[in-house]
Amino acid sequence: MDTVVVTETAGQMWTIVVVGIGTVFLCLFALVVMVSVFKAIFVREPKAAPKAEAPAAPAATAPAAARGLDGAVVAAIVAAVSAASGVPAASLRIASIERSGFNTPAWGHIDRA
Amino acid sequence: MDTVVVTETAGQMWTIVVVGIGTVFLCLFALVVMVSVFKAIFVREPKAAPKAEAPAAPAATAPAAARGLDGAVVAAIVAAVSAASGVPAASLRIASIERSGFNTPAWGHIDRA
Amino acid sequence: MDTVVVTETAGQMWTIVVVGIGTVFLCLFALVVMVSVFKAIFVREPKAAPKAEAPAAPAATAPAAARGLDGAVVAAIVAAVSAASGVPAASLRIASIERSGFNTPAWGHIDRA
Amino acid sequence: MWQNILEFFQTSGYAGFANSQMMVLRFIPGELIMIVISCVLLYMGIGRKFEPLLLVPIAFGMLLSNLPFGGVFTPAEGGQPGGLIYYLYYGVKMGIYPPLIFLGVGAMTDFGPLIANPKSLLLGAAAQIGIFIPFVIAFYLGKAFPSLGFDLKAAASIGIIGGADGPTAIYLTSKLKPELLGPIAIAAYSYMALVPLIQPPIMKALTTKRERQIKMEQLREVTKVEKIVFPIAVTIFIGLILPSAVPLLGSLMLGNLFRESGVTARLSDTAQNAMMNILTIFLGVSVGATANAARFLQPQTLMIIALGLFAFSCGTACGVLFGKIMCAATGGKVNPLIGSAGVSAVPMAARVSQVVGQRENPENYLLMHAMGPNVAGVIGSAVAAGVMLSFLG
Amino acid sequence: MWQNILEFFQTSGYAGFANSQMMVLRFIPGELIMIVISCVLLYMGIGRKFEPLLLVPIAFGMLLSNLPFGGVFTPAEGGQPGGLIYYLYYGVKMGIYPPLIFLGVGAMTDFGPLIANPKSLLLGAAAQIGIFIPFVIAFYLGKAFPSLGFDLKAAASIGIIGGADGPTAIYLTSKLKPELLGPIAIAAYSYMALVPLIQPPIMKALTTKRERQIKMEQLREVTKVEKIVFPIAVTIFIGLILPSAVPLLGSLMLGNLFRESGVTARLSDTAQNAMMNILTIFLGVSVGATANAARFLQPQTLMIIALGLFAFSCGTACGVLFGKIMCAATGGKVNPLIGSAGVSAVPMAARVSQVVGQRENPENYLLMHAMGPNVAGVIGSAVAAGVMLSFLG
Amino acid sequence: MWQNILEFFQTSGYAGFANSQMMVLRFIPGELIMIVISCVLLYMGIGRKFEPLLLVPIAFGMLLSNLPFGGVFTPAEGGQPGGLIYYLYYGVKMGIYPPLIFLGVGAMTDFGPLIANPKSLLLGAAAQIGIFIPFVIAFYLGKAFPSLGFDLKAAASIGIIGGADGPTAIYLTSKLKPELLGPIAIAAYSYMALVPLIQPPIMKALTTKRERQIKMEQLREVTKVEKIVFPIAVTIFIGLILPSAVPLLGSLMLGNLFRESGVTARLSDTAQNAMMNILTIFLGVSVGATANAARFLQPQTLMIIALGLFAFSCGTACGVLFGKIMCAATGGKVNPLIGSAGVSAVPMAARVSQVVGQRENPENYLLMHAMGPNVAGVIGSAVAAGVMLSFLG
Ligand code: NA
Ligand code: NA
Ligand code: NA
Repeated sequence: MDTVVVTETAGQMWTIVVVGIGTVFLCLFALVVMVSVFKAIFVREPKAAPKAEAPAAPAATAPAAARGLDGAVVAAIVAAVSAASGVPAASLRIASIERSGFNTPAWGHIDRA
Repeated sequence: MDTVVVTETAGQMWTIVVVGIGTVFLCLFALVVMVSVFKAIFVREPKAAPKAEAPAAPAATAPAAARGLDGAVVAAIVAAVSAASGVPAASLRIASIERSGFNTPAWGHIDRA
Repeated sequence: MDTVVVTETAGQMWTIVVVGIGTVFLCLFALVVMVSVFKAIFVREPKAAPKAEAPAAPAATAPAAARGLDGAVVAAIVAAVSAASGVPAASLRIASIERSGFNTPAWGHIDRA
Repeated sequence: MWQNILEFFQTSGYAGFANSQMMVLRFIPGELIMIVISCVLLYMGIGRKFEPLLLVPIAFGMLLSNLPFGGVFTPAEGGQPGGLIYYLYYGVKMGIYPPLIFLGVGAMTDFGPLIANPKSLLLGAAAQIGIFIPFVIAFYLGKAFPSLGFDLKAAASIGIIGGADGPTAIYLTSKLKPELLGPIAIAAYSYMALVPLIQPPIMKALTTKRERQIKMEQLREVTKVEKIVFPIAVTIFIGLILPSAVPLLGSLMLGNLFRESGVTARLSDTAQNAMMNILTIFLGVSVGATANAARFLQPQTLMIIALGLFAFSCGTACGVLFGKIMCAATGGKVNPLIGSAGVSAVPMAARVSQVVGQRENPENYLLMHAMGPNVAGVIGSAVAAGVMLSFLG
Repeated sequence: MWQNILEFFQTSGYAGFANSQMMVLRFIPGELIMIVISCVLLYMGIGRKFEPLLLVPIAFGMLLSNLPFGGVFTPAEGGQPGGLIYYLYYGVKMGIYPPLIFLGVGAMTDFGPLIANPKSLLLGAAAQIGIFIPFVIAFYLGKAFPSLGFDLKAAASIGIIGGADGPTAIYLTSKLKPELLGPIAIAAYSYMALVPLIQPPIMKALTTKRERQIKMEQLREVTKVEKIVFPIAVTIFIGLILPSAVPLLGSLMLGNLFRESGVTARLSDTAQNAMMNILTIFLGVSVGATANAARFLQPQTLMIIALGLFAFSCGTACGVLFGKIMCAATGGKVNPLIGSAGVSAVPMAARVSQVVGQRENPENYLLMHAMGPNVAGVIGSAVAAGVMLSFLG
Repeated sequence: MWQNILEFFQTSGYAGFANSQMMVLRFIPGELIMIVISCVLLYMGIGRKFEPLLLVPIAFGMLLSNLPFGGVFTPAEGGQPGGLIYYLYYGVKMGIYPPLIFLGVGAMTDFGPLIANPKSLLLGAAAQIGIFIPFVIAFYLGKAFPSLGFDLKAAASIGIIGGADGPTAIYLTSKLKPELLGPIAIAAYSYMALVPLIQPPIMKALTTKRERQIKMEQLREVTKVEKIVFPIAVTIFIGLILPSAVPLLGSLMLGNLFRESGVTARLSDTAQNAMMNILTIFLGVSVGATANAARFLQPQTLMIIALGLFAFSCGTACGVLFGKIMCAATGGKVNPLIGSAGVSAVPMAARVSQVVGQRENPENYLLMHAMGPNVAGVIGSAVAAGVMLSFLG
């Protein structure tokens, strides 16, 4: 690695600067978009479907509306994965998970009496 | 180790099943006996000496009665070791430990004022 | 290392005893002196300068008196280093550090609301 | 410069997807499917509260290790340090985390109900048959379909899911078949969380209404000395019968001794809080990270999930059936419903016994009676794991 | 015997001073100067309360490793075990401590204000330009004065000081240029502590009184679900774009998930207390110990200190300037003062925005608005570090 | 199949007893005797409350490692991972646990009484003569009976018991003679617990009633600055005189600085709670596990136990005698009873001074005066260990 020092050029340095600043803005702008989609999904009334940024979202939010908040979590995750990966949401549909009626506590809840 | 796969037989498997279920029951039944002895030692009045499972117990509980609860701990430990190991309790007699009158606290008790 | 055993002599042993007891007393006596100097610096009124054990102390305590308690910390550290190392305090003078007016809390103080 | 920028984008996760070695249906990268599965597990843990203390770290570990080029699980090589989880995983590989977590579990466990009613230990033993039935089946499945790769070690790792005890399952699997850690840990913790769904139908099917209504005598009080001597004596007794159970059982009992001794409260507190939480994070994340696409997206994962469910059911059934035997033997003094608690899954299985019992007879309080088999099940599955280890380890 | 006693005194620290390999001005042993510097740092940490949780362990580690023959940082050799800090340092060398500390930071961080106002993320991005400007300058300095040894790796490690984020700076430096760990960590934490002195003049110079008086709209409420989904989605999004950011960002987000999930309070609590404190002690002491006289008493240390200050100033300026752009773009709805908070240095930089804003308009409450760029800055510098790593690591 | 079952029983602990390499009196397996001894130690720790925080883990570690075939202390070999305690023991072998425990001890220790009365440091020095007298005797015993194997390193490890300081004794022994760790740790902690029995007769024999009745002047108040500067200055002072004492003393002083600085309460809290408790468990269990039958059931163990008691007595006597000298030198202002506290064994020895003093004069409150020599004794024995290390390490 140390031999790199000899051949380091300003070009390499400027590449890092350009890619670096570019990537920081790209990543954080991606998050701006993502969080804006959040607002669309979670905060407005469910009748207003989210916008084009997350092509999978409409498909996913429909059952979400029926199942309430928890369903919305699944929907959002699917939407996020889909939007991030560019794979159509259809390939990602999650088999419905029934509400269990029981919630299991963790082992940490062993009776300490 | 991976070559074992080739030669694995149902016989080996059934051995594990038989020994496995047998050992689970053996161990837990041993604990049933052990805990029943506990009851005999610690809960009934000391006049009733424990039964044959712990041949060392009578020898050990006699001083235990005199020394009270703490002695009983020693007695039980000796009995348990003896019963578990099959070595006569005589070889295990613990040299008497005098009560100190002081109880030393742990270093954790360093004055935090 | 194990070959040392063969050649271990009483001389080596006595060397350790003499140096050991000597060093324990030397170190702890040095601390007696050091702590006595503390008292001179921190507890008496600043007009009374500390004694010869810490040649750097007079130079250091003068500004300490002006800057108050915090300055005294610096003074004491300089004095201690100087006394301990035998290097004249002049070589150790610390460039003045201005009071900042703000005290930055640690990251542990991130808002947990 | 543009060359370099291009090369930089070749290292993005999307490029990783495109070059994935594990394309499902020829076009979906396996890593992407793993990411979705980890999100589903996160949903189960957070949204459904399925054993979240374990499932959340496991799922996140799975997520991190399946982000292409993320490098969190890269081994150290040629002087270059490895990824974070590569180092955390050492504690799994070397069998360090599970016994230390058992130390904390021991510090949390009250063996009082078991000492008060020692016969409940037998129920804890009976439920462990639920380990060996799927073991047999997995072995024959492996013979029938060699592509599954179910040798004896794999079969033992699958069977131990029936022990309903996470650290034991992880410990045994890490020693015998570490490549199955992911699915086995996930199955173990998921079914533990599903105990309230899995057990009641089996319990009802195997018992009569009359049996379910049996009220049990109140338990005797247990003295402090018994509670102190118990962990020491168990360690010696079982340690001499089955040495291979010592690492797990000895740690469990040391933790319990810290709890009961009355003079080591500091150690008990740290063992069940700070230490256990740190190790839970490390264990969960590194077990989850073992589940990479190439390993996880295989038919045997589904088989393990199915056999795990079967194992839980077997354990429940064996416990209840043995409970019926004890009921008959004692002339109806034992309610067979407490047998199902023998699978361990502390304390859920005991609560299920309570709930099912009370549904038949609102004045029936089985909880404390079920805690006996419940904690006995922890000992029982550690013993079963010890036998597996001494034959196959 | 007297021979032996003499030899014994040859191993005292004074003899070490006399034989020091690093005599400054031909007569002051370098180790002595380092001891004095560590006392000054202790004074800054304790007397002036500059990030004491880090500066006190760093300074003490420096003190210990510079006591001649103290041996706390001696490597293991030929069967002889090494010194204590030699072992503690493994966690730095292998990149273990910084991500685990980020786990705790994540468990302490509330991303709510950022979710409520996502545009503040861009301010967090802009402030990271403060990483790249000193990177360029350090590179050219290295070309001009080769004796400084500032190659690209060193320049990147210096630039990251501008990220105002201790664990990120230590992580990157430990991977690229571990011999600079001491000065870089000290600069990073010192300037973080000095944020209230460094930032206000720059903020005032770059904004008009009118801009500073802008009041911002109240933030919307953020739902629990958003807060839960946020860390998961960020990990996936950024992890796919920039895999090399996964170790730091993934840990940060896992910690945040523990915090927000509502079902892993135990883990969140331990991550931000016991675990983080233990790791802070280990990290601080071992980073401090890397600063030995021969390495530290060099012109490049002064250069790093100077460039670090410059980096902080650049970051502040870029944040504020971008704030002005956003102010203009939104028709005056954004107060540019919150831009300076984008350097991170959580939560001091946000408080500085609040203080400077309130001085102009006593009814102006910018704190919550500044928290958005503030936590965005943490993400931003982790991303910048990821880019550096993927080019140079 | 029956063949396999038979083989399985060959691996039980009973078979291990039968094949034990260490048959005492030709028929009692050594491991069984060790198990009994560990039960006795558990009884001492729990029933009699002798330093239970250390004795309980030590005794349980001894129990676990002596269960035949238990494998908790088996080294890693040929790709097979080792036992749990094999890994935990690394922290002892590499000298990691004792300094880190000292960090916690430092965070618990108040040096105020020592700063208020610096002359008490000399009493702490005098009591360390109790380290060197048994060192001499052990050396000559080793010459007289070579089969004991008492070379200089063993003699130093035995002598350090007289320092009455567990971590110091374990640190020195782990560096010089790790095979004696078990008996030395047990002796050190047992006698520390027995200080209230061992010291009073010696104290009474060496003092007159008049001396014991001496009341001492009230101590001056100590300022916060002194308490902050003290640990820093001690580290520099003693670290320069005796570098080999730096690992222990530096850690002790860093912990104390965390306590006194007022700005690192988080670190102080974790150092004395979570971190110290975790390390105490690990240290205790692994030190206990070193005590295997073949090593422990030897005449030298009895000799160590005897010399340890002698060492404590010597330390007490030297402290009291030096107290008498100081009493004479100050014209009766120093009560010689506080000299016995110089052995350390914090805070028991100081309480013994208080109790013995008050028995002669109910209005005599020596506790705070005895705390000075008491904490000085910790420094003193760390210095003595440093000397031993620099000659023999
Ligand atoms: Na079980
Ligand atoms: Na930043
Ligand atoms: Na001492």
